[in-house]
Amino acid sequence: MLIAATIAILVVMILAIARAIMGPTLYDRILAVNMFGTKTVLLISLLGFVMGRPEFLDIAIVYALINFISVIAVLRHSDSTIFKAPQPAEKEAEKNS
Amino acid sequence: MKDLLAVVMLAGIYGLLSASFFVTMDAVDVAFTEASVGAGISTLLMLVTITMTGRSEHPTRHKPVLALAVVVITGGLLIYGTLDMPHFGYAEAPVHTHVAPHYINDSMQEIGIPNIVTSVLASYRGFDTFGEVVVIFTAGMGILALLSMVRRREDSASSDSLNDSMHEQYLVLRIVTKILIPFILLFALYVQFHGDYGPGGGFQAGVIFAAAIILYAMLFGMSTARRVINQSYIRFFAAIGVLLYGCVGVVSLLNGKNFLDYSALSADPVAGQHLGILLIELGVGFTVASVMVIIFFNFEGRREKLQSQENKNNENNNKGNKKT
Amino acid sequence: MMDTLMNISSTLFLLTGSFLCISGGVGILRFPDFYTRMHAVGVTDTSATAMILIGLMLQNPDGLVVIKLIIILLMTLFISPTASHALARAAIHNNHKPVLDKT
Amino acid sequence: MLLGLYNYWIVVVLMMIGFYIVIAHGNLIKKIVGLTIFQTSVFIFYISMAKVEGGTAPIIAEGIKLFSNPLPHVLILTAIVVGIATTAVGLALVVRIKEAYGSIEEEEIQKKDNLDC
Repeated sequence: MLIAATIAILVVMILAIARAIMGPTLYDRILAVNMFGTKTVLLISLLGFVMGRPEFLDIAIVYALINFISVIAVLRHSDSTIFKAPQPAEKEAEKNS
Repeated sequence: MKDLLAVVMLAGIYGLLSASFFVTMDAVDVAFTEASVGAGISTLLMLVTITMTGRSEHPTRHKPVLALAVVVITGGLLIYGTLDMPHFGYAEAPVHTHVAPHYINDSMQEIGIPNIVTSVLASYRGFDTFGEVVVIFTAGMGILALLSMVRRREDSASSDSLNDSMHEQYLVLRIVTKILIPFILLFALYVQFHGDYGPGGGFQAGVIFAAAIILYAMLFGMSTARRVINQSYIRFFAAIGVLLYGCVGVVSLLNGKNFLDYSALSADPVAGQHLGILLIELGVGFTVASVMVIIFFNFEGRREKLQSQENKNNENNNKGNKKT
Repeated sequence: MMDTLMNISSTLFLLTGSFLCISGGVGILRFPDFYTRMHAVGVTDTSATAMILIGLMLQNPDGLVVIKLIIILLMTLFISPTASHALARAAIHNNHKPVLDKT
Repeated sequence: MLLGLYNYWIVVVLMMIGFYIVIAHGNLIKKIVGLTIFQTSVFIFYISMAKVEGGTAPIIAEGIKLFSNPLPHVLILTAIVVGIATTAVGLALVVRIKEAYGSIEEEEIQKKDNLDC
């Protein structure tokens, strides 16, 4: 059952990477990275159980923290001027969608 | 991809992925470090740099055929070189038969702590680690030389007003962060002192400690953070860490043993090892945490300065336009 | 008796968590614009994490491990909604318009 | 027979990607990203060498006999932290180059250098 859950999480991680590569806007990418981070936390806690040594959950705690910090960092810097003007690719994407 | 921000985001995902790879390869300590460093701090630094240098990449005109040829030839040679390597996971490979069995079998008697990685890092290979700490310290000094600048009163006044305007926008974030930060600091201390028994140690604890301070600085503004954490103290602590490490070595020299041989620190060799590892991990933690904070503060300070200059230029331009 | 009960409930929790994960993953790939994707991810991320972590807790009722899992759970419950909130807020703040009518 | 070497091939492919980015792209930030990919490929090389079939993490606990090799872990642990420090110095240099030249593209920087001479 643990392995089934691990495989499900791996599939979701691939989907998140697909969204992070496709974009089209900056916020989609941030969302994908955030989701990827929480899925990594789950993956690591599951892997500990699969490998039979679940003592190493500290790593998952660090992950949860670092993920939060990197999302905050991106948002904090999204205020600065260069992000206000959308890239040509994003403009097109907004028109199309 | 021409958008550098997307590049940085994907690099962050790459860091997360490589850390989960390290977990599956049994390298929990390495995964711990990569989690806090590769995914967190390096993404953050690249982001700050991009805000200063611009977001898009200009297309390059020269043809990459030559580069591709060089890369393919190198790769081919390397793959040819791997043909003689031992197979993946092979227990009798040369790597596993040199000093590793000694570390695995005897470290419990000689050092007395369960985490073999920590005992090798801090005791058997203590001199290497000392070198690494000096490298990190030097990098911190290099950043100071490259990016530090004198701050004037008016700058901090303008950033204060910016700070007030941000208050409304980040209200929820600020409250959650206020709740979280004490726990992050506590967790960093746990990692620092639990490194003998589980994954962790000075390097990881230092980075987590710095991450907490960076989180604070990002949400409450740089000027507030500067008031909380005095820059000169931080520089002092970076030096104290390296000195603490070196002093432990010198003390063991004075007691008639080799440099960094902690058995000399106490009558009982195992107790001496414990004390020595505790002290040098503390030194490593001090240095890493302060250097990370120094790096972040200098990058951010530079960015604020550039931004305020840009704002002034824009204002001047607007005034000029109105006059004409 | 107790063991089988724990096993079954843990399996149930893990399965629900995996299902929520996958539905979130399909959501992030298939939904038309940023805000709907954000909805799919924001809801499933937190609940799937809670489900899977509770399932793991039932797998190994050993003191320290359970405490660490509870810490991870609490942190996710704090962090994940906050991050979603901040993200949506930043998107609105920077004039990122949702797709209201797809014609 | 050769399939047991797949970990090295993955490392070589990653290394080639990083190397290609470093030499083919003109943008300095991309060069640094390429450098970190190259760096990580070396980390993966060491860590995958340390893995022993059936071994677990090198932290001594009761009832466990077979451990993976701790020595490469130590080397890579310190290398990661030193790597971030050097990356930070590289990024600081990029910032200064941007201030001095107004650009972070290799070609434009070279053009400006030639004009100065």
